[in-house]
Order: sequence, then structure tokens, then C-alpha cells
Amino acid sequence: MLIAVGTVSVAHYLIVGAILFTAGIACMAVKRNALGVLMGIELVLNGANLNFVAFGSSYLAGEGRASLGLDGEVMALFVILLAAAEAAVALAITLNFYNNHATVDVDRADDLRG
Amino acid sequence: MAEFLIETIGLPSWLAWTAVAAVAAFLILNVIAGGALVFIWAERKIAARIQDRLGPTRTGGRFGWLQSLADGIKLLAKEDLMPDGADGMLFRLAPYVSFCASFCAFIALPFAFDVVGLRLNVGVFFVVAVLGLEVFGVILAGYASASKWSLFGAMREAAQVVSYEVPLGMCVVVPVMLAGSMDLVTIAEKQAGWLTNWYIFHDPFTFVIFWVYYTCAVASVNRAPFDLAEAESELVAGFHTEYSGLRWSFFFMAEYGSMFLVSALAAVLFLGGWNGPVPIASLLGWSDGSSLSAPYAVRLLGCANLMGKATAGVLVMMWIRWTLPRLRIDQVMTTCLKYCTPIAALMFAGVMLWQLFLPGGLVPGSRHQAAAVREAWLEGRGDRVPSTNVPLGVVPATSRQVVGVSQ
Amino acid sequence: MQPAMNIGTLLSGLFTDTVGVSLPRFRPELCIVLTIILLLLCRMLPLVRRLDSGLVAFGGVCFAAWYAYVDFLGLGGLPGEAVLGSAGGRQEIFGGLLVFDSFTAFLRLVLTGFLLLFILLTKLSGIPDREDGADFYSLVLGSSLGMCLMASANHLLMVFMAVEMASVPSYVLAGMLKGRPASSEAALKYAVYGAGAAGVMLYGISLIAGILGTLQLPEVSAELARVMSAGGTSGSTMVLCLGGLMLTVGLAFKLSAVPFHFWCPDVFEGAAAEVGAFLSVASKAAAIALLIRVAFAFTMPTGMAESAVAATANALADARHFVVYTIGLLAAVTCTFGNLAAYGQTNMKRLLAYSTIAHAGYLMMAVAAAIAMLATTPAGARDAVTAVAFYLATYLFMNLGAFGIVALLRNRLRSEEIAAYAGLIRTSPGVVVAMAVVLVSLIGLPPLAGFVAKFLVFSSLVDAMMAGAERSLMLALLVIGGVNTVISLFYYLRVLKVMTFDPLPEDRVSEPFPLVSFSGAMVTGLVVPVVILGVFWSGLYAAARLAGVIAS
Amino acid sequence: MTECLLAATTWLLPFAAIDWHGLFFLLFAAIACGAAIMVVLTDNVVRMALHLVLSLGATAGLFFLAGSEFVGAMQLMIYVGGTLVLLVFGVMLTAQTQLVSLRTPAADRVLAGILAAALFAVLVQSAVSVEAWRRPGRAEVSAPTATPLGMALLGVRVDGDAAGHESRPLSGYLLPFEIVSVHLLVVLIGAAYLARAKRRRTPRAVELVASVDPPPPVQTRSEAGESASVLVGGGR
Repeated sequence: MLIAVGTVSVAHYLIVGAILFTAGIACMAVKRNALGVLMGIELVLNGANLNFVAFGSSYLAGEGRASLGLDGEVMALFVILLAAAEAAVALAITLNFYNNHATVDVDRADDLRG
Repeated sequence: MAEFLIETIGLPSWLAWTAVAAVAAFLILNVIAGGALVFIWAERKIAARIQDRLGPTRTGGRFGWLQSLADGIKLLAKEDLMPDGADGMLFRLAPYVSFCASFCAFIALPFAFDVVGLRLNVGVFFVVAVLGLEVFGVILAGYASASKWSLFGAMREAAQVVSYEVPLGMCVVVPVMLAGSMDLVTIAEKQAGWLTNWYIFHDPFTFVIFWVYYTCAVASVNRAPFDLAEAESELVAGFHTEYSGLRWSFFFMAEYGSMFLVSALAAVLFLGGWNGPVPIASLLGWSDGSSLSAPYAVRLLGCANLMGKATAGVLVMMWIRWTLPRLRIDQVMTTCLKYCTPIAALMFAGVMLWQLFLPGGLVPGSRHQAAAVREAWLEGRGDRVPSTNVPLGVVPATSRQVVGVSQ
Repeated sequence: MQPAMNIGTLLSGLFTDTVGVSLPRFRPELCIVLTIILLLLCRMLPLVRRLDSGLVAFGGVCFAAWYAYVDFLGLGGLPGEAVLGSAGGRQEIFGGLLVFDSFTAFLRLVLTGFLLLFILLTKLSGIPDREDGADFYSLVLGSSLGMCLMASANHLLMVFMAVEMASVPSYVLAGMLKGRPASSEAALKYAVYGAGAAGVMLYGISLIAGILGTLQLPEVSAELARVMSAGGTSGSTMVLCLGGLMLTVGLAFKLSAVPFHFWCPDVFEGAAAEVGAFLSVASKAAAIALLIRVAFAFTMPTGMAESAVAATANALADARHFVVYTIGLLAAVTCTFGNLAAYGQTNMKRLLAYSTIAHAGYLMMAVAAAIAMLATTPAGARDAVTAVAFYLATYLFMNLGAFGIVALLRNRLRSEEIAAYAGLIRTSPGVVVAMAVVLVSLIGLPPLAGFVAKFLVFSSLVDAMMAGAERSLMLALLVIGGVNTVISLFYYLRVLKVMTFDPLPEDRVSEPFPLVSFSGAMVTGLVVPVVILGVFWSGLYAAARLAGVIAS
Repeated sequence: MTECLLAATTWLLPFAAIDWHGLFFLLFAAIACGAAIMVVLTDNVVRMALHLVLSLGATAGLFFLAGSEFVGAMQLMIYVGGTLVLLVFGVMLTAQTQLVSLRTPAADRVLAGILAAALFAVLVQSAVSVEAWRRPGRAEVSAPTATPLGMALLGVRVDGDAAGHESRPLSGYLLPFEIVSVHLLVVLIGAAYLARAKRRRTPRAVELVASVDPPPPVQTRSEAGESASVLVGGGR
């Protein structure tokens, strides 16, 4: 199925974003490796970012449609920055967990339960 | 070129674009592969001279011209080994990842005005970013080899490259600030004219920052004295210990490709790009100052200029490699975090202040200023026409319409 | 826009706006930023390295609190009735990214005041020492900076960024005791769940922003009204609902509302008690403030001509219904679950964690009431927001008191189990009395501050019922709230029973905890306001009413 | 002659009017989605990282296609070149044989698969149900430049006409640009604190609390695969 000339629309990007988002959520749900869960989070954030870029893109903007314009790009940019910060901390925490538990298996994080 | 094909020969546009793309890809590939051949030979000769020996002398005449070619044939014929415990897919994939990253970065590198695979308005960052991806090949190779030497090498590499991207990025921003554009072509154009227009001579701070950039560039392509990832005295050969034959040569080509690339980037950012020290073309009246009207000869001259500068950069790297001892990993990190980064930050601030208070420089000249460029954008909504040398991937509307017409 | 596009004019305009208008309204935050930098500089420079980082942090926060106080006073006649225009002296700063109004000012005052007490407490209980004091306090201040932004966010980018800024340092704070497995586990769980919730929230924000075409919160209501009155195609409604629910996930996580509460007890148990206090008071206050900001943006027309307001309000009726029901249901479930789950707890920090969850439920009830009355009875909505603000202020003292006592007792008893408190009345009666005051106030019994707060919340629910806004839901919430108060009676009193009636264990290794000591003074300083605010609450009420102006 | 040639090629290759934009979109989208799904399906954490790199790299390509070149380059530089390298670094630091492939129980996989499919169905349904989003893009746009973005980060908006509504001035992003640097600083301190190996000389009072400390960690996990994933079934 080829997309005909100039027919890539926001919806196409949204579908790709949805796939990334869903894959990320699934990844967070099924992975037992803490780093795998972190990868899922990265996918989720990227799904959202794809949406923002699509909503803000001037290539994809059609007539009479609410477009985020530059806001979309800026949002995506800041999300990338914040995700980097978050990943750094999450990684440090994971390594700390590994130091204390000798595993990165999130199922082993079961000492705290009430 | 594509316009030429479309308008003069009458090829359909898609075919023209494909042809152009193929030619561009072929040329870039040749720069890397051919360059690697020459550089490897040069490295052997330089190393030998520095160590007071002769180096290759037999194959292909007195200077061993064909030594690299012979090596290449040997590598092709060599048995391709893979360790038992290796992760097959990743092991096979890793060299190509490295090579592709190095190759992709060349896409946005301008060799002369209009001689650029893909003119991006964020060219600088594209090159630096894609070059940063090369590390994945190394990491994958290190992990997939199932050898502790490889793994150690890969981890060192990961730490080193990520760290050095910080000062490297800061250095790269300086020319961007001076030119008011992230487009490599624009940056190089702004340095047209005499030697004094080169950004390295813009002010004292840029002079310093050029050397910081070069240091970081050497580190980010893993050349001695920063070649911790393949320190042969400690790690056998680091991440490519387990590789042989053609796959190993891909790593090698990637390394030489990246060396050439960072040197060429240095040339574009600081050393005037394709502009020679003396504006010969405009003195001779071949071009009337605007690059668009320049004949192909001028572009060829530009290519030669840039290649020459880049080659000089690579040769200096070789000189350094065979002269300086290797640093320890902690010294590498100290160099990055305690010296390069603060110096780059200070110089960045210095350049900023210089621009603020001495925008014309000490010697009044026809320097472009970032503010002027932005102002031009504000008034004209875009200071440049949509790039004519349109890339394959990013097809702006103009060419999309062309495609639509041919339908 | 086209004419006079000149870098010089643009930049000078920016300069006047930023320096002249925005920065003076941003002084508390600036103080916090400067303090963070100062903390790090102090560690770097050899001359001032001996300087205690707690002292530096305290000094910096003193300035922040002072400016927050001045800003709040500057809003108008504090003790008496406010002489503000409508919307609480609303002023958008930094090009509409943040909003400064009475609610922002009040929340900042609460947050900086909390920080002052918190730093004192941590100095006394000895969580940070010379080795990592600077780390600890920069993390705390960095997180608080995010919380201040949460309270004043006026733009969806700032909403997400503030949530991240408040959360990410808290993940580290939860893992502060890095040598302890429980602590690192708490940090891991908090980080993983928190990052996941933030990701889902971001996706929701992207959907909402995409369908509305704006990121500015004040524009959201207008655009929403436009979308909904334009027939509201099923597609756009569906996207809005999805986006709204995803946004709710993020907010509910910060609030530890029930389907997303599971991190809360684990984190509180694994982290140090002081960090628990920080998360339960400051983080919750900021989260409630953000909930109010976001929920109001979707339901209340802002910054429009008078003529357009009524039409917009009508168009938003469905949205309001949706928001009220979402928040109301979450509140009911959260409250009930928190109180029921608190029963089986043997660890004091876990018990307080569930109590925190339950209190988030009470707070959300008031928010639901406020939104229900927004369109019909602004005065009632104002009362409801007042209740929230008042609740937050008293909650500061109650919960910080509870966690502070737990932390200080831990240093003596070497334990945080409830059973370890057995017979404490014989060795240190003062602290038992203090604990009793705090716990009774948490239940909400007169004559303590908790009672007034809870009374205000319930009365706002009654107001909403009287005003006929979502009558059945409000009635249900009122009943649930009442029942929950009764339920909570038992587990709080069980702690008191253990402290007073149970025999002193034989092998108790502890020194007594007299109230005449620095720690004792700290506890007293936290508990006395709980008593005083229970009786003389009019001053705080007036301040809270000022904060509530945003709803009218 | 050229006419003949043209006619011949058009006849030989029916996809003469091929749409590069659409084609590259399909290519990048396929890589992004395929790799993302592979991240979920793979058990080996190093391969997951590789697939993630592919997926996010292709996403950067999609950003380029959407005209957000700066965001695309930043995605490559910060995300792929920085964040993911960090992640891979973490993978290697913890890459012990038994941890590289932690298998998820099949029941969890099925459950997660069903839930994910449902979620995906809802998301796609909502994405395609909005009529405005299905309309193809405008044909006429100017070549992208990063100038408005840079100006916006400076706090000045120069792109008034792009957003469509002029009711109020657009917001500049000077504040987040500055404040995020404070955030990064704080986060860096936090990460460095956690990663610092130095054990303290004197235990704090709080570290003497024994009651919550679990028994010492077990090195191997023979019963791997029994308990449900903490995020699916074990959330407490």
C-alpha cells in the first residue's frame, strides 16, 4: 500500500505514535528487567513526541485546522531534554538497586509490601 | 544537477533524483573507501618516519604505494571468524552500524557550494549527532564478541564518547553563533574572502576554541592519545579483538572516515570551508562574489581546498598518534570534564562578549553578524531560497509539486 | 506583527516584560534557584567548605519565604475581606507560561513555610550530614522549585515540566539511603511508576493539545467550547476523553489517588521518614494546586468578554460534568481505600502513607465541589477552594508533625514499627501527647485544626448540594466522607492505644525523649499551631479565602 | 528521442510518479514501529537496546520528514546519542548472564498483548475518527529554518501566522529554557550522589533501623518466571 502523492497526514503520524506508545506501555508491563521497563518509558515519550511534532508540523498542517505551530516543536524539544534527565536518574537508581540486590529483576523488588 | 537532468535531458524527475542520489552516494563512498586506502598508507609511512624506519617499501614501487590495496585483498581473502559465545546477529551487524553512521554523516558535509549531498538547515548538529551514533557499533561489537577485552573496550568507548560530546557540542556552537546559522553551507560562505575571515582568526577566543574542538574531535573518534577503546597494551585490541577479515576492515574504514569527517568539519567551521586563504576565484574574476554564479571550476577548486584542509587535519592526528603516549582512562575523563568543558564554556562566553562589544572585530571588515542574518530572516521571512539541491528524504513542497506535475 | 520586526525592538520588549513584570513576581523561585547554586558553590570553594549546607539552605529559603509573604501581602487587605478584582489579581507572567494570582501566592507561602520547618527538622534528625548535605538540600530545593511551578502553571508545557521537575529529584530523595536495599527498592518503584505515569500524561497532553490547537491553559476553555459547540463530533469527543483520562493518570499519580496509589506506601516505607514528610505534604499540596489549575482550565472560561462567558460556560457543561464525576469518583475511592488499607499496617510510615492517600481523597472532594459550583454559584466555588487552601495549610503542620515525631523517635528507638512505640508514655509522655494531638487532628476531631479543615470541606460539599450542582454525587461524597472519618478513628487511635496502654517492652534500648530539648522544641513548634489553628482559625481562613478568589 | 525515452521509462516503470515523501514516511514508520514491537518481543536486553536505537533513530527520520529538522537532529544527538548510550551503558554494567534474558511468563505476555491491542485499537480509532487529522498536508510551505525556534527559546515569537489564531500573543519559551537548566543541574547532582561509590564512614542514625531491612540478596534466581510481573499483576 503506497501512500499517494502528498497524502501523508497527521493521522498517519498519530498511528505511528500510537504504535510506539502502545509498545512502550506493553514493554513497561511485561519486562522484568528494570532497564527494559526504562526502554518502555522512552518509547512512550517518543510516541507523545511524534504527536507533538505532527500537530506542529507546517508540512502536515491543512487548511482550517488547529495547529500547534511552533509550540509542538518546542514541546518535543523540551520533552527530549526532560527525558534525558529522567533517564539519567532512573539509570542511577537502577544501578543502585543492582548494587544492593545483585539483580535488575523488578520482580525481585518485593521486600516492601503491606 | 537534478534540474539539469530534468530540464536538459528530459528525464522524469524521480529518475533524475535517483540518479543524483546514486552519484552522490557513490562519490561519498569513494571518499571514505579511497580515503581510507590513502590514509592507511600515509599512516604507515608517517609512523615509520617518526620512528626512524622506512615503512612499506616493496608493494607497488619504491614507496609501497600499493600496500593498502594489498592489505585490502588480504583482508577480503581472510577467513571470517566468529567466537563461539558470540551473539551472531549483533556481531555481524556491529561493523555496518559503525560504517553507516560514519557514512551518513558525510551526507550533510558540504565539499563546496552546492556540492553537498543534503543541505540541511541544521547541518552542524546533524553531522555531530550522526557521528555520535558510531559509538553504537563499537558497543554492540564489544558486547556481542563475548570477550572481556571487547566489553571493556566498548564500555570505555561509551563513557568517553558521551562525555566528549559535551565540549564538542559547545565548540561547535561558536561558529554557529558567529554565522547566525546552523547550515554548514552558510557557515562556510560567511568565511569567504581573505584568510582573516576564517573563524579561527575571528578573535582570540575562537582561536583557542578551535584547538579545544580539535582535541575533542580526536577523542570522539578514538584516536591516540585517546584510543582507550582499543588500547592494545591493555585490551589486546579492544572492541574489535574478535573481528577479522572484511568486518574488521569496516571498522577501520569507519574510523578513517570519521577522522576525515571531523577534520572536514573543523575546516568548515573554523578554517573557511572551501574558501582558500586567498580569494583566488574572485580576484581572477571567475565569480562575482556570489557563490551561485560560480562555474564548476571554482567548485572544483573549493573541493580541493576543503579536502586539502581535511587531509591536513588527518595527518596531524597521525602525527599526534605516533608522538604522544596514551592517556589513562581517568586522565581522559579529567581532560574532558576538568579542562575541555570549562575552557569551551569560558571561550563560548568570551566569543559572545566579543560579538556584543566588538561586533566588527579589531580590524573593521565585512563580517557578517548573526543579528543581521536573523533580521534578514525576520524581514524577508527566510533569507535563502528553498534549497535547490533537494535531498531525497526531505522533499519540501516545491519538489513535491514537481513530482505531482509529472504524475 | 509584520512591521517593525527588528531584533532590537523585539529584545528590548522582551527585556521590559521579563525584568519589569515577570521577575518581580518570580522572586521566591529565584531565591530557591540561587540557593541551589550557592549550595554547590559552597561545596566547591575551599574557604566556605566548612559552612553547613543546612544553614545555607535555611538562609536561602528564608529569603524565598519572605518574598512569598510580601507577594501575598501585596495582594490586598489580608485580615479583612480582599479588595481584589475578580480572579485574584490574576497576572500572567513570562509570556503566559505562568500565572500569578492569590492562589499561587498562597501555595508558595505554604511551600516555602514548609521548607523552613522541613530543613530544621532534617537538621535535627540528621538525615543529611556534612558529606551529603549539599546533595540532599539541592534535591529538596530543586523539587520544591518544580512544585512552585506546578502551583503557577498556565501552559501545558509548564504543567509537564513542573511535574517532571518536582518528581525526578524526589525519586533520588526516595533512594537517599543508598546503602539500604529497601530504600533503593523504593526509589526504583517510584521512578519506574512515576516515569510511566508522566509518559502517559504527556501522551494525554499531546492529544488534548492536538485537538484544541493550543497549549495555553486559559485558551483551553475557549477552544474546548468551540470544539464542543461545533457539534462535537464523536471523534473529537473521544480524543478529548482519552486525553483527559490520560492527563488524569498523571495527576492522580502525583496525588496518589487510588488506582495509581500503589507506589505510595512502598516509597514511604523504604524512604526516610523525613522524605516521606516532604512527599506527603509539599508534593501533595503542589499536586492539588495543579489539579485545580488544570481542572479549572477545562471548565471555567478565563479572560473573555462578559458576553462570551455565559455561552462558553454553557458549552462547557458536559466537560464540567465529566471532570466533576472523574474527580469525585477518584476522591471517593481514594478516601475509602486509604482508610481501609491503613487498618492492617504495622509500620508507622506505611500507616501514615495510607493516611496521606485518604487525605488526598478529602482534598479532591473539595475540588470536585468547587468545579461543580464554578458556573452556577461562584461564591460556593470560592468557599470550596478556600477549604482546599485551608486544608493544605493545616495539613502541613499535622503531617509534618506526625512524620517529624516518627523520624525523631526512630533516632531513639531504632525502629519505625508501631509495636516499638509500646509504653512510650512511661518514658517520654510529652511526645505521646504531641502525637495524640497530631493524630486526633488528622482524624478531624474538634478542637484541633484538622476539624476546621474537614468541616470546611464538608460544608463546601453541602453548599454544592444546596446549589443543586451534581446533587447526587455530592450527597454520596458527603456520606462517604463522613463514614471515612469514622473509619479513620480506629486506626489512628490504635497507635495511641499502643503508646499508652501497652506494656513497656523489656529490651527497650532507648533514651527518653523529653520535650525540653531541641528535638522536643521542634515537635512542640509543629504541634502548637495545630492546637492554635483549631481555635483561632480566622486569620488563616481569611488568607485561604484570599486564595479562593480564583474561583469567583 | 527524449520523448521516446521518457515514454519508454514511464511504460517500463509504472511507479514513475512515485512519491518520495510518502515512500520515506512508510520506510521510517515501518522501521520505527517494527523496531518498537521488537523491543517488546525480545527477551535479550542488549537486543532490546539495539531495537530501541533503531526505533528512535527512525523517529528522528520522521521528525525530519515533518519538517522539524532541529528536533530531529536533537533527537539523534540527545536521545539516541546520549540517553540511549547511557541506557546501553547501564545494560552492560548489569549484564550478567542470568540477567540478560529475563523471560516473562507467558500468561503475562498474553494478558499484556490483549490489553495493548485494546489500547491500540482505541488510540487508532480516535486518531482516524477526527476528520481534520485525516486531511493531507498543505502543498505550499517554505523551507524550514531553525530561526523561529531559536527566537522562541529566546522568548520572542516571530511566527505569528503559523498558529492560526491571533487572539493573544504567543508565549516565548525563555523561562523553560532557563529553568530546565536548573533542573538538569539538580538531576545531575542526584544521579551523581546515587552513583558515587563512597560508603559513609559513620552510619547515620537512620541507617541503624533494622526492621525494614530484608535478608541479604540472593545471587541467583532459579525460580525465574514464577511470579507475575510487578507491573501487571503484582501492583500492590
